[in-house]
Amino acid sequence: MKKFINQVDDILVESLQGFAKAHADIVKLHLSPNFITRQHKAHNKVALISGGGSGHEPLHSGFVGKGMLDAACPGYVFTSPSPDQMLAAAEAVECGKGVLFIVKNYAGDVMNFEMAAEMLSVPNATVLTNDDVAVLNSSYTTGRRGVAGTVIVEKTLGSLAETGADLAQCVAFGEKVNQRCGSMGVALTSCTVPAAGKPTFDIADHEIEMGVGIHGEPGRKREKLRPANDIVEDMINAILHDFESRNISPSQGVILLVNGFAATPLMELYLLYHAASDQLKQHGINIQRSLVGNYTTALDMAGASITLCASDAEILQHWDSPVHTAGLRWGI
Amino acid sequence: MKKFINQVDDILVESLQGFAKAHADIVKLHLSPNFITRQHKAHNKVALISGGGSGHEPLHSGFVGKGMLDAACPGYVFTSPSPDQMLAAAEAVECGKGVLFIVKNYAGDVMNFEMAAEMLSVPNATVLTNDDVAVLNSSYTTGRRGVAGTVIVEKTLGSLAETGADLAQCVAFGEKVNQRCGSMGVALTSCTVPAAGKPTFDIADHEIEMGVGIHGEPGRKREKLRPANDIVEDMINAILHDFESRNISPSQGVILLVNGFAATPLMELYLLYHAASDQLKQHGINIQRSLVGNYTTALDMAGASITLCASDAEILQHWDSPVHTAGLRWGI
Amino acid sequence: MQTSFIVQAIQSVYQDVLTHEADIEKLDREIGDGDHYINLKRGCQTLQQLCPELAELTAQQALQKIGMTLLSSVGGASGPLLASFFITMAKTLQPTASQKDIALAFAEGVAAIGQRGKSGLGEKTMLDVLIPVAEQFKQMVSDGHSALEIAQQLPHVAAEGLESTRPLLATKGRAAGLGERAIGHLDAGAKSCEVIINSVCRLVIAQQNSEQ
Amino acid sequence: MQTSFIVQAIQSVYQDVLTHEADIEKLDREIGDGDHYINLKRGCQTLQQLCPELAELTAQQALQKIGMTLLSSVGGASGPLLASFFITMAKTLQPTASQKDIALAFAEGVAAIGQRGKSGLGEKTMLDVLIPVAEQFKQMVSDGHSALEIAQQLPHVAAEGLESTRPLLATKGRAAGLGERAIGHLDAGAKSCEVIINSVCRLVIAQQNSEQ
Ligand SMILES: Nc1ncnc2c1ncn2[C@@H]1O[C@H](COP(=O)(O)OP(=O)(O)O)[C@@H](O)[C@H]1O
Ligand SMILES: Nc1ncnc2c1ncn2[C@@H]1O[C@H](COP(=O)(O)OP(=O)(O)O)[C@@H](O)[C@H]1O
Ligand SMILES: [Mg+2]
Ligand SMILES: [Mg+2]
Ligand SMILES: [Mg+2]
Ligand SMILES: [Mg+2]
Repeated sequence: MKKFINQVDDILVESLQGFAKAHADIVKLHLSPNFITRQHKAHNKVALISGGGSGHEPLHSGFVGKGMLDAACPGYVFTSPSPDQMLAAAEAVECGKGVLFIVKNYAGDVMNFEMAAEMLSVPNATVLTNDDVAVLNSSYTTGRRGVAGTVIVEKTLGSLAETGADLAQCVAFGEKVNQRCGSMGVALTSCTVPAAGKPTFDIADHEIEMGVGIHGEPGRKREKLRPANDIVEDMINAILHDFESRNISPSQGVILLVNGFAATPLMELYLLYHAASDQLKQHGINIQRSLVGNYTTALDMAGASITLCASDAEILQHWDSPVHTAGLRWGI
Repeated sequence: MKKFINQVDDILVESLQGFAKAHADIVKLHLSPNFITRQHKAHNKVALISGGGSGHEPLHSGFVGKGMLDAACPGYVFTSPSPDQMLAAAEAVECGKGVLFIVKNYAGDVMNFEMAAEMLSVPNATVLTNDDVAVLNSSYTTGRRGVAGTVIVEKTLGSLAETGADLAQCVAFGEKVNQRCGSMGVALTSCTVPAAGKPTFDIADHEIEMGVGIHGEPGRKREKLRPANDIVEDMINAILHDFESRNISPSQGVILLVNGFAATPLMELYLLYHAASDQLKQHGINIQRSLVGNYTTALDMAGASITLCASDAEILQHWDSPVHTAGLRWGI
Repeated sequence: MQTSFIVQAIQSVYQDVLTHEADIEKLDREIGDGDHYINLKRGCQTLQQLCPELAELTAQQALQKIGMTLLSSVGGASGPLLASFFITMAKTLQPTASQKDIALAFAEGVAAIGQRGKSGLGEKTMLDVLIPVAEQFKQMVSDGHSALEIAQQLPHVAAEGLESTRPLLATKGRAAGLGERAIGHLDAGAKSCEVIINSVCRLVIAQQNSEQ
Repeated sequence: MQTSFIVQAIQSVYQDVLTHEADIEKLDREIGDGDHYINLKRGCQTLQQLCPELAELTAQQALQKIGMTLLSSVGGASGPLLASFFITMAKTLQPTASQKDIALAFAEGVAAIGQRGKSGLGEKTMLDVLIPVAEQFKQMVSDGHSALEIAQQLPHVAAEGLESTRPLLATKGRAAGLGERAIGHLDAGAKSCEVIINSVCRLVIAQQNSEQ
C-alpha cells in the first residue's frame, strides 16, 4: 500500500483538519464526535445533514456550505458514522424547521442514522438514496445502494431547503430526485482500505468489474477490458433499462454526471462523457446539465460511474441555483 | 495499461470533444489545428494563450474562460503543441491589445511557442513559467521546469489582463508571479503514456520519487516511502531554500497549492495540506489563500506537488477576482 | 452475572479478535468492504480503555455502557447491531439473574439485533451464529446443564453456524448485492461472533475449572 | 537531389522507424517522457500520406513542405528541431545542387537545429549524431568520395555519435533535469536520427548498386 499517511489511525482526523483549514471560509470542524458544519450557521430552514464512511471525498464534507448541506458526519474509512455524531451535528445546525438526514442506502448507514433519528428530540426525517442500478433490486435484499446520484440529491435538495421549504416538502422533493436518478459504476482497479493495507479485490490487467460499488464491492460481473464506447453503452443501457422498469422517463432530458472514483484522470472522464453523450443522442435524450469529475470517490480506485437524473424544470432550477461549498461552487 | 480509451490515437480528440460538450457554456473547441477558446470572445484586452502537452488536465484547457485564459492549445499526450495551433488560436482570440503566451519551460514548448511567436504578425510576448525547484538550476541547463505554479500565474495574470492592462504590464506581472512561485513534487507511482502502454518508470512498493516532473521525469532522488509529515517537511524546505537563494521573501504570506497528480485521492491531499500548514506555521509563514485538488496532473500518476506563491496585495487581489472556467470557478 | 467477569471477557475477546485479524479482515474484503476487523478492533480498544470505569458499575450498568460505547466507536453495520445486543441485554438482566435469566437476556439481545437489522436466520449474517447459539444456550439451561457443559458446547454451535453461512446467498448487509458471487464465502460478522463466543466460553471453562 | 529520392526516403525511414519502435520508445521513457517514438511516427505517417503531393514538387519545395509538415505534426522538442532542419535545407538547396551543395545544405540544416535548440555537441541530444555526420559528409565530399562510399561510411559515424551520448550528462532537453542519473543511457533523439541516417544511406547504397 502506497499512500500519503503518517499513522493509519490518524488519517481521518488529519485529513479533516487539512480540509477544514483549507476551506475555513466555508466550513468548521468539530472533533469527538466528528462532524463538519458550515462556518456560518443558517437560519430558519430545514437543516440538511448527511454523512457516511470516509473515502468518498468530496462527498459529503465537501458539500457542506451555502446552497447544499448544513452538516456532514464522516465515519472512519468506509465505515458508517455513529449516532453520537449525527446527534451532535443536529444539535449544532438545527435552526427551527427540523432536521433532514440524507442517507445512502447501506445497512450500516441506515441503522446508525435510524438510531440517531430515534434518539433525536427535534422533528426529523430521512431521505434514503439508492440510485445504483448495478445490483438488481429484488424483494429479499435490503435494496439498492446509494452512490453518486447522492450528489444530485444533495445539490437540489440543498437548494430547496434554502428557500425555506418545510420538512415534508423537502422529503418529498428529495425522494423524487432520488427516484429519478440511476447510476452505474465500473472499476479498472481495486481500492485499498488503509487499515487493511491490501487491495479489496484482485483484478487482472485485462479485466474490469462492471457494476462495482463505491467501496469496491463486487458488481454485476467481471468482464474483459473493452473499448470505452462499449463499456459506456452497457452502462447507459443499464440505467435506461432501470428507468424503464421503474416508469421513469428521461424525455424532458437529463443531468449527466460522469463521476471519477479517484484515480482515473480527467482526460479519461471527458472521453467517457463524449461516449455517453453520443449514446444519449442515439436514444434521443437531451443532456440538460453536465458534471464531470471526482465527486463520489472510492479511495484510490481507478474507474468511473455514470449517473443520469431524469430532470424537470423544478430539478433544473434547484441544480442551477447558487452553491458555495468546497466541492461544488457556482453562482456565488 | 488500463485506461478508458477506444483507439490510442483518438484519445485526445475524443477527450477534447467531451470536454467542450460538458462545458459548452464556457468553451468552444476548434479542430485541425486543435485549440480551445472561450465561448464568448473577449474585447479590448491582452489575449492570453497557453498550451502544452495533454495529460495535465485541467491545465490548460480547463482554465479557459472569463478571468483566466482566452485560449489553450493542447498538444498530444505529453507532447508540446505545434506552432500552427498557436497561430490559429491567436488569430481567433486577438482583440486589439496583442497576444501573451504563457509557456511552461520545457524545450519543446519553448521552441514551438517561439516559432509561433516569430511567425505571428500581431504584437506578442511570452511569459515562461519555471517554478519547479526540484532540479537545481545551473548555468549549463535549459533551466527549471514549469509545473503547478503555472495555475497561479494563469489565474492572476488572467485577472490583470481582464482589467485592460497592456502587454508590457502583463509580462511584468506574469514574470513577477512566476518568480514568486516555487513547487516541489513527489511521485508514489509512475504514469503510463497511452501510446507507450507501459509505465514511464519502475518504482518499488516502498519507494517514492522525490522531485518528480509532471511527465514522470525522474527528480532529485529515489527515496524510501516515509511518513507524509517527513515528505512534506522536505518539500517545504526545498521550496523555502530556493526562495532564500533567489531572495524571494514569503513574509507577506503565501498562496498554498497542494496539487494532486491525478491518482491520489482528495483525502490524502488534505492530509498533505494539514502537514504543510503545520510546517509553514513552524516557519512563521502565513497562509493567505489555499487551493487543494488536481490542477496540474501527470496522466494517471499517484503523487502530489506543493506550490508556494509568496503573495502580496496585488497578487491576492488578482487571485480573489472572479473566475469562470471549467477547472476554477468563483465569484461568478 | 458479575462485572468482574464482564471485564475479563473484554480482555479475552480483545486478545482473540487481534489473533484473528487476518481471517476476519479477509472475509470482509472478499464479500464486504474490508473494514469489519478494524471496526471491531476499535470497539474492543475503546472498551478496554473503559474497563477501570466499568469495574465500578453493576453488571447491568456495565452492559448498558458497553452498548453505548460500541454504538459510538464501532460504526458500520456491526456497531448498531452489537450495541443493540448489549443495550437490550442490559435492559432485561436483573441483578439477581439466574443462569436461565442470562440465557433469556442473551436471546433477547440477539432478537434485538434481528429487529435493528430487519434480519433473521439464513441471511448470511452474524445472526447465523448468534441465533443457534442463543437457542442452544436456552435449551441447555432448561435441560439443567452446568455452565461448564454449556461453555463446552456453544463453541461447536457457533462454528456450525459460521460454516452454515458458506453456501448461502446474502440477503442482508453489504454482500446482499453480490447475488451468487457471495456463495462459498463465510460472512465476516458471523466469523467475528464465532470468535467472540469462543473467547467468552473459554473464559467460562477456565473459571469453572479453577473453581473445582 | 531528386524528389523521387525524397519520396523513397520517406517510405524507407517510416519503415525503419516502425522497426525500431521498442528501442526508441524505451530510451525516451528512461530519461525523457516516453513520447518520442509516437511523435516521430506521427510525423512519418503524415509525410507518407503527403507523398503523392510531394512527388509533384521540386526537391526544394518538397523539403520545405516536409519541414512545415513536421512542424505541425510532430510537436514536442523534436518537431521544431527536425522542421528547422528541413526548412533551412530547403532554403539553401538550389535545383542544380551538386553532391557538395547537398552536404553543405545538410550541414546548414544541422546548424539550424543547434540555433533553434541553443545547443551543440556533447549535450546528449540528436546533435551528437547529426553534427559528426554533417562533418564527415562534407569532408568525404571534399575528399572526392563517391556517394556509395559516403553512404557506407555515414552509418558508422552515426552509430558512434549515438554511442557517444551514453556517458554524457544531458544539458539540453528533458533529460537535463536528471543530472548524473542520465549517465549510462542513450539519447532518444540521437537514436532516432541514427535510425534515419541509416535508413537513407541504405537507400542510397541500394540505388547505387542497382545503377551499377
Ligand atoms: N441487517 C443485518 N442484520 C444482521 N447482521 C448484519 C446486517 N447487516 C450487516 N450485518 C453484519 O455486519 C457485518 C459487517 O459489519 P461491518 O463490516 O463492520 O459493517 P459494514 O458492512 O457497514 O462495513 C456483516 O458481515 C454481517 O454479519
Ligand atoms: N535543445 C535541444 N537541442 C537539440 N536536440 C534536442 C533539444 N531538446 C531536445 N532535443 C532532442 O529531442 C529529443 C526528444 O524529443 P521528443 O521526445 O519528441 O520531445 P520532448 O522532449 O518534448 O518530449 C531528445 O531526445 C533530444 O535528442
Ligand atoms: Mg463499512
Ligand atoms: Mg514530450
Ligand atoms: Mg465492512
Ligand atoms: Mg519525449
